[in-house]
Amino acid sequence: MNLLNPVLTIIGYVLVGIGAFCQVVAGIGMNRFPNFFVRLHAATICAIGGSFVPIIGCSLIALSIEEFGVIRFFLAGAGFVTAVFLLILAPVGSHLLAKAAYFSKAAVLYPKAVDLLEEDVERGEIRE
Amino acid sequence: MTVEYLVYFIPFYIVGLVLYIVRALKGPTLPDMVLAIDCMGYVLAALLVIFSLYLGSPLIIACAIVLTLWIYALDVYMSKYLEKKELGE
Amino acid sequence: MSDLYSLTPYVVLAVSALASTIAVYLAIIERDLIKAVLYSAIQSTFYALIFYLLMVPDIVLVYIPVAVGLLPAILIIAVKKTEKYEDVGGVPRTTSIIVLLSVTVFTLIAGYLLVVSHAITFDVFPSLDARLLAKWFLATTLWWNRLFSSMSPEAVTAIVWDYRGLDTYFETSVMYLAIIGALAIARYLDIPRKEYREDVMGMSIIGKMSTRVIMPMIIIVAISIALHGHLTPGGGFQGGVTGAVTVSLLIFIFSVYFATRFFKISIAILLRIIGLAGIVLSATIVAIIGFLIGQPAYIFQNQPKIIAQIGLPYEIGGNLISGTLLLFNTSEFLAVLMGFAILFLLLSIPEENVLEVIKGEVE
Amino acid sequence: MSRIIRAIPVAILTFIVYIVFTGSATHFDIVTGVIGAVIVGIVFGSVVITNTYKFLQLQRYFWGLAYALYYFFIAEVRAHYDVIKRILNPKMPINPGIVKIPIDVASDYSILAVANSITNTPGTVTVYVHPNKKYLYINWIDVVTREPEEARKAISYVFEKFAKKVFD
Repeated sequence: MNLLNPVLTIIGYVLVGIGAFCQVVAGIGMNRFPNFFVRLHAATICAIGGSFVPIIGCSLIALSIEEFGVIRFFLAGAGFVTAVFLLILAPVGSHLLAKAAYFSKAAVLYPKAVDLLEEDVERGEIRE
Repeated sequence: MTVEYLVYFIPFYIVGLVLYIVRALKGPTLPDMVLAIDCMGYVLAALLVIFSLYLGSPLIIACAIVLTLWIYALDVYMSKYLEKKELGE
Repeated sequence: MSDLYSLTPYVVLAVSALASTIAVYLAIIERDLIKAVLYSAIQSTFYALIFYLLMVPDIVLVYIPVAVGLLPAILIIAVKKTEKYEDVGGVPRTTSIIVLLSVTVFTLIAGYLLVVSHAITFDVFPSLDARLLAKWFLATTLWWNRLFSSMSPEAVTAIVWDYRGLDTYFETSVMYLAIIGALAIARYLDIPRKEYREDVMGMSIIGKMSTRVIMPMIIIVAISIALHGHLTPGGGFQGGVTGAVTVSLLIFIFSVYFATRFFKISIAILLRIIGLAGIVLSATIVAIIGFLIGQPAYIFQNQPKIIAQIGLPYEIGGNLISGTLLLFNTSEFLAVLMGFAILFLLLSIPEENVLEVIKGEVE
Repeated sequence: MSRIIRAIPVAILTFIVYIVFTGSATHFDIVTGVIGAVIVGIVFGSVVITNTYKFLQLQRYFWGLAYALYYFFIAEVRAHYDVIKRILNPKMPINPGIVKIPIDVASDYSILAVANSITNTPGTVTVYVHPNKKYLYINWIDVVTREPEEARKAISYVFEKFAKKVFD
């Protein structure tokens, strides 16, 4: 176990570093991108690269700290469960929001190359 | 085996947080604001975990999971509102 | 350089205080009510971060669900059922700027005074320089002597039961009174009987399937938070509000007709009554035992005291259960979860039915 | 009877989550965990599970592991690199649009897995699932092609292959 601890720590720090980088980039993207449907991609970077990855990293670091005693398993376990919830729920949130925004016309997909969904709606194939 | 180097990473998360706040306060449309609040929630969840490690008190971590869940619930409410259907259905 | 970095938590505190002030200001002057709700959600998230950094996880666990989850939900439902825009002309610009400036100045001065007066110190985070009352409370509650402590390693829970039991009881009863009021207003209303149809009702299939996977996990995490209330931050109320996510997800993502497969309003009321009875029982069980065996005992008593020598066991087989606290947490979890279930079910009654009932009353 | 059989996998899953979240395995945790997991399993079993016997087929777990490894170490990394490059590029080369891709899986959980994988890789977001569950509508940051089959090859083909092995 003692041999494994430094490895876990280093991996954890690398993951936290990746998370920090992704957060900054996603923040810049959030402000640079022109409309809602493009910003969704920046939000994905925030959720996965920026939050899921560092939470896993923190769990690994916590596992390697023996001064915390038994409580470190609590931190690591809760961190893993949080990360799994994030992994399942974040995309669903984005999807629901995108769908509602698209069909309620609250946000418009303006600079667009192609919109096959709109064509199908106009053809009457989809009623929403 | 030490947690004190975590402090060098925290400022980057704060920069991200501030950028999301800017978008959330500016956001021209409703979905933009909700998306920015989402991102704020996610980066806060990561920050809570990092802080619980950095401040050396692992017991306070349960807040992160609750934050993640309720931010998702906020998404669901807003998309239900935007869909303009009856609430029960 | 590293001194500078050790100030990071304070920078975070400052950023969140500033952001929440701006959000409150925008929420006040905004005319679009939904945007105002979102601004208040921003403010709530930052307050949660502030509370978290000040090391009050129990309050964060209550604050996030209530202020980020339930309040926006109820406000959004209210806005959806009434009007989107505020009728009043709004606050004049100069007045609002003056208000914002004064609030900001007040925040800065108050923060400066707090730092100067060493209520918050820059030495250690949070201050090790605990004050006298706090020291006394911690010394009596966390001292492992059954005559003083309630035998729980979690400071907040330890204080709550033996020292603040009665006022916690009245605080919770406020929420129960609110739910009783809602039930009394809605006494003629019920959810109409309709068949749930997968293809027409509810939101998209991805939302439905993911909710199916995640619901049991949310409930089990809530149960864990509730049942470990005497060991880690959390407790009955915190677990209950976490579990209430599932109810709102069931109603909003599937439909209310799907939710009534699990519990109807009457069953929710019944379970809530069981939870309330459990709370009352946990408050009086020691007194009842004392009455039966003819020894003096108090209500809200957990461990033996000097003049009342009976109490519940604090451990079973080496596992700490802290006397009545486990019973209290379990019943509070049930009562709070079912209380929120009742509220959400009542809020999602279709408007036509409500109008019909109101018409009948008028005639 | 089928209700009880369906409850078992849910109860086991929730018990694992309980123990992981609690982070300790004393007698108290195990007893309360078993009680809570059984209650949750009985309440939610019929909603969550459609076919219990899929849980007994071990090869599904190996395919799930392979899916996770491919997903986290190849698909995610590639997509993150691509979108980060677009954000940091001063000219910001984006060409967004909504494309339609066919999907050929049987169970609803496969649709969830494919759609979530698509949404979780930056650059693609699932906007809509066709009511007959045969097409997904994807918001793509850089539309290369509008032909459904080619778009499928670029976006979802591998996910679909893995999801079929795991969930169908």
